[in-house]
Amino acid sequence: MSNPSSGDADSSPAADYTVDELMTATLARCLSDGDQITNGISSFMAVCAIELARRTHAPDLVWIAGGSGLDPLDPRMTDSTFEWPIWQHSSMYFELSAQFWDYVANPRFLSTFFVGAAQIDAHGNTNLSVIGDFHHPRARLPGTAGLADMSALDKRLIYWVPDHSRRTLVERVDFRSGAGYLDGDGERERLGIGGGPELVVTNLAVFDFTPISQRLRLRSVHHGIDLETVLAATGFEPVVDGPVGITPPPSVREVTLLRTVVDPQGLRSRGVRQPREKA
Amino acid sequence: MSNPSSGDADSSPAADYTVDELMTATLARCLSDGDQITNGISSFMAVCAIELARRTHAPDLVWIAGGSGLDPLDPRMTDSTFEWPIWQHSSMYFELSAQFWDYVANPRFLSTFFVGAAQIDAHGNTNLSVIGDFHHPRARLPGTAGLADMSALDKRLIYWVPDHSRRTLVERVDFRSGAGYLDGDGERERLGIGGGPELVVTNLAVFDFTPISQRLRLRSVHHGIDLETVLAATGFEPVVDGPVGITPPPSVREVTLLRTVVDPQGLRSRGVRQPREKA
Amino acid sequence: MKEKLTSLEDALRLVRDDDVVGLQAGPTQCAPMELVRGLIRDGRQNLHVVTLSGGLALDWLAAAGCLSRCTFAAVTMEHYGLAQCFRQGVESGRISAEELSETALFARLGAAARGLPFLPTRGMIGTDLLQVGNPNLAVIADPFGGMPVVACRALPLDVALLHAARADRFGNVGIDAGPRYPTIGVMPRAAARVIVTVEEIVSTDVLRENPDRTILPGFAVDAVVLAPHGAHPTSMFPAYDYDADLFEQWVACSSDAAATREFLNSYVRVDPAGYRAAIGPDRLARLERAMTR
Amino acid sequence: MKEKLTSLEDALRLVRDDDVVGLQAGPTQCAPMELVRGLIRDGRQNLHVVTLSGGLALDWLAAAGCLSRCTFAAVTMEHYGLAQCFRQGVESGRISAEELSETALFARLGAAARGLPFLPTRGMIGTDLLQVGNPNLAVIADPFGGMPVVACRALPLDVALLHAARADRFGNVGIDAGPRYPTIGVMPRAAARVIVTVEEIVSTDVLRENPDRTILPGFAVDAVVLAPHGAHPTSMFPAYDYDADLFEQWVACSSDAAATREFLNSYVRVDPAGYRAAIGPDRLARLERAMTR
Repeated sequence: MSNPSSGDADSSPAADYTVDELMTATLARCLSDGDQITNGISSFMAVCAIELARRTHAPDLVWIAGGSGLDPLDPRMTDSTFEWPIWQHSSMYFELSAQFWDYVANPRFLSTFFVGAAQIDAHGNTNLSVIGDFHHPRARLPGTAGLADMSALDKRLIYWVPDHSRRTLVERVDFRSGAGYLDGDGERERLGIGGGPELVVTNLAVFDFTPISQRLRLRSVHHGIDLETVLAATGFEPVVDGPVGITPPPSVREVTLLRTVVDPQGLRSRGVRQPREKA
Repeated sequence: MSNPSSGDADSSPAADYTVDELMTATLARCLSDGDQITNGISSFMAVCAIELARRTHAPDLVWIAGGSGLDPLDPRMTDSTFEWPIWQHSSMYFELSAQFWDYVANPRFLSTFFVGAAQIDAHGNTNLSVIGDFHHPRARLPGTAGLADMSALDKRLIYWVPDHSRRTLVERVDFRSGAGYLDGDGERERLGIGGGPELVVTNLAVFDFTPISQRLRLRSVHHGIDLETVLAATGFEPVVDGPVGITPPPSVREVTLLRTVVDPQGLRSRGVRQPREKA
Repeated sequence: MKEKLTSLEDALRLVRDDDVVGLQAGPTQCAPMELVRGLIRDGRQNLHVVTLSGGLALDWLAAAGCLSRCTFAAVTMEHYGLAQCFRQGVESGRISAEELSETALFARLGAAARGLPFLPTRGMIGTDLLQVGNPNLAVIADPFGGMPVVACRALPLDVALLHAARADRFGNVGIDAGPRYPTIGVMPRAAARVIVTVEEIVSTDVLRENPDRTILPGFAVDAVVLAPHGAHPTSMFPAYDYDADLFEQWVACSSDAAATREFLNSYVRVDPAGYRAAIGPDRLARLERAMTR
Repeated sequence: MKEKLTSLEDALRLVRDDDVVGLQAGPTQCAPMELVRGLIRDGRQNLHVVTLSGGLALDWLAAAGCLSRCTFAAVTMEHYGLAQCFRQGVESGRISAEELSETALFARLGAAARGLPFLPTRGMIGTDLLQVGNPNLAVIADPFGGMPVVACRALPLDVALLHAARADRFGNVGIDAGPRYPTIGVMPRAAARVIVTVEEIVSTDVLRENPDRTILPGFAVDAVVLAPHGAHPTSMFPAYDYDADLFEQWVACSSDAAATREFLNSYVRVDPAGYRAAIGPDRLARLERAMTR
């Protein structure tokens, strides 16, 4: 399992790839051999990125599939990312959630999380709880699940946004289900929380965070997307403090692995809005 | 296992019995069908009492043998009361100590404990820690183990004392490893601790506790022991507030079960000082 | 050991109106659905349900009007989207919502289980979950001079509802090699009464073959009910998969009041025999076959 | 997955002078004795050992002068009486003793494991363990108005030493059906470094057959050492019994300085091959046979 599996070993950039493949490869590259990672519900892209990293540059990556199955053999993608097909051939079972948190809460383990959320704001705070007032919500969302914990526990957070829009990327979230950099300028650190959001990978662009103000900073736009499209689709003004590059494309090998081995059904593209090419 | 096993069903008082058999039967009678109980290390008499109760009046008694094996089949007495022969055929294994305490700390479960200690005092406090000063002890004893917990957790405590003497029954313990009634007069209740010591079964006599002052009160002396012997062997003045009876003897059936089924090796008598008969 | 095996009817009597009910459940995983249907059939009112991440069970209870309050880390149907009836209940104010992080929920249950007034977590710090006036959370100082923690007040349950693989008549509950389902460890210990439905009743000797797979001792269980496919339509690893068809059928109708009523009458307000007939043996067999090891 | 299998020598280098060392041990049960002998052979100094209820291992470490401090709920040889060398070390002031209740010890380790500054217990209230100036215990109020609790300060370990049935080369550690030994759950998570000796090295596929019996994930383990009979003379259920003869031999000499030195030289300050030769294969085989299932 820990050996890179078969597939085209061509590391040259792919000419033909979809935005979900680009996003997945970008996420995969955030993981290294020494990481331990897990995945929550509704996390196809994260699971594909983990499996892609295991099969390419990070064969020693540790994965607790669905919060319960350690290092599963040949996980099968199905409609759920929290069901038995992904963890049926594991080397250890954790008590779902309970024992799992015993490891997550430990600063030595599971330092990286992939996070999806209904809203992300300019300081990387996230909302999975409510739109409107908490006690009288216009929309009751699923709830924070593990996000309120992992975002407060010194972890490195990598966000994926399948639908980059003024609705999902907002100046301030309606409710902070997950702590990003709060109001920035070191507020997170002053509360004694280490780690924090590191990268935001959307279907249009990639952001990181400025060091002092701790706001989203545009790092690259995807091939075929122009800067104006990104800015128009963002509900706040992201920092643009230098030349904005093009997001490095996935390699031929990464695309081939995704299409033929990791996720032949294409579940990773669920919910991903395909951006229109510019004219 | 839950059926009373074979053995002489004669419930008439035994004419021929040893003091360890008397003590064991007295302890066994403290247990009822609804109890859940466990045993610690060096607890032959407690284990024999539990097994005797299971085989006589309390077939539904729950026993976590050695803090780890639930309801073992035909436990085998060996030199240790915390090793595999007593828990090898169990219906559930607890994580030794850790998970076990999850149940003990719950007020619904395991309400009764048998306790042995190096010293017991006039208010039922117990010492397993040091003789002399804690930081510069004359004698370093094994340590409190589970006693500091179970004595503070609303449990009913039943003490057994195999060697009733002015050394083991003292006015005030050198160190309170276990909470009895502290200084009495409701101090235990004021600290919010329920339960408490209920009975002290020694090789000479049986004590309970007075309701207000919460001091040891002589309830009965064993057959052949006179009151003066008990008082002379006790390092404080126990309350004697009425006629002192003779400890009810074990039944023929109890003695037979102990000798032939529960503990044919006689491990229950370890450390029990046989009292001298009076002339 | 005391007999704990009983009928579904008698077991359901252990759940009363206004109870705080712990419900083992994941979005699609192993909820005690036969008990949930029973509560709805019996018209239980005003329940406060505590769940880590329940989905369908919460939506059914909300749809049937049994639910007045919910303490949860998530209520979700995962890939089937929001639990619409639950969501509408909260948005309309009929259901009050106490949202907690997962460590906070475990801390509240763990404190109740261990007779402690609270347990601390470092989760939730920086989030708005600490800003909504939840009286069960309090940020307190570390007496040793370290960082403050969030004290999470003990949440005692009146009753816990679970589903598992097997039990003996005395309430000892066994599982197969697999993950232990969320909250199965702590919920029963936090509860005054515990009801477990199981796929099969076995002799204690069967449990003695793998005593480390006994996850609940009989003394902590009040009622055991035989309920084959008792988790359906949620999944029960490694016995059967969740029933995607029934999930889809529910999701398709759960935003419409009339369709919801009809679904509840056809699939929920029916007794176990009626339910199994409505689902059909072929479908149950297919869900068992789906889980090839 | 990363290779964790290493030699005893390399593993022992992960333990340094002055370390806080977590030691899995019961009075006669399953201590990592091959590691303990290695520490003594290597002359490790000034160790602060944390144990729930260790016996022989503590006595050997005390006898060899490796021990300067011990945090424990009990140090006992059960039916073999007191651990005489440990006891003398404490009475003479050479070893400082931090005595805790079992829930307090688990709370201190649990807090360290979960990155919390403390965990509370209701144990010890009313006892003198709260009256000896232990700076790691503090009675604090319940912010919700209930009874006060004893906050137990996190006790991070530099290194944890464990023995178990089997592991793969990647540090995934498996056990047999049986009780999990004291502190095997929490100690490794409370430690910065983890060393596990095992009876056998197996392929990961063997662990995959019973993944619920994997009790430690490889990512939490730093070194795995093959050490057949590595718990001897303590017991290893269901593989072998404790060695009553060696316990008795130690107890008979441990109150006499010269006899103690001689014992240490014969049985402790020897390498694994020398140790097995000193014990003899017949005796090891007899201890295996003793444990009939």
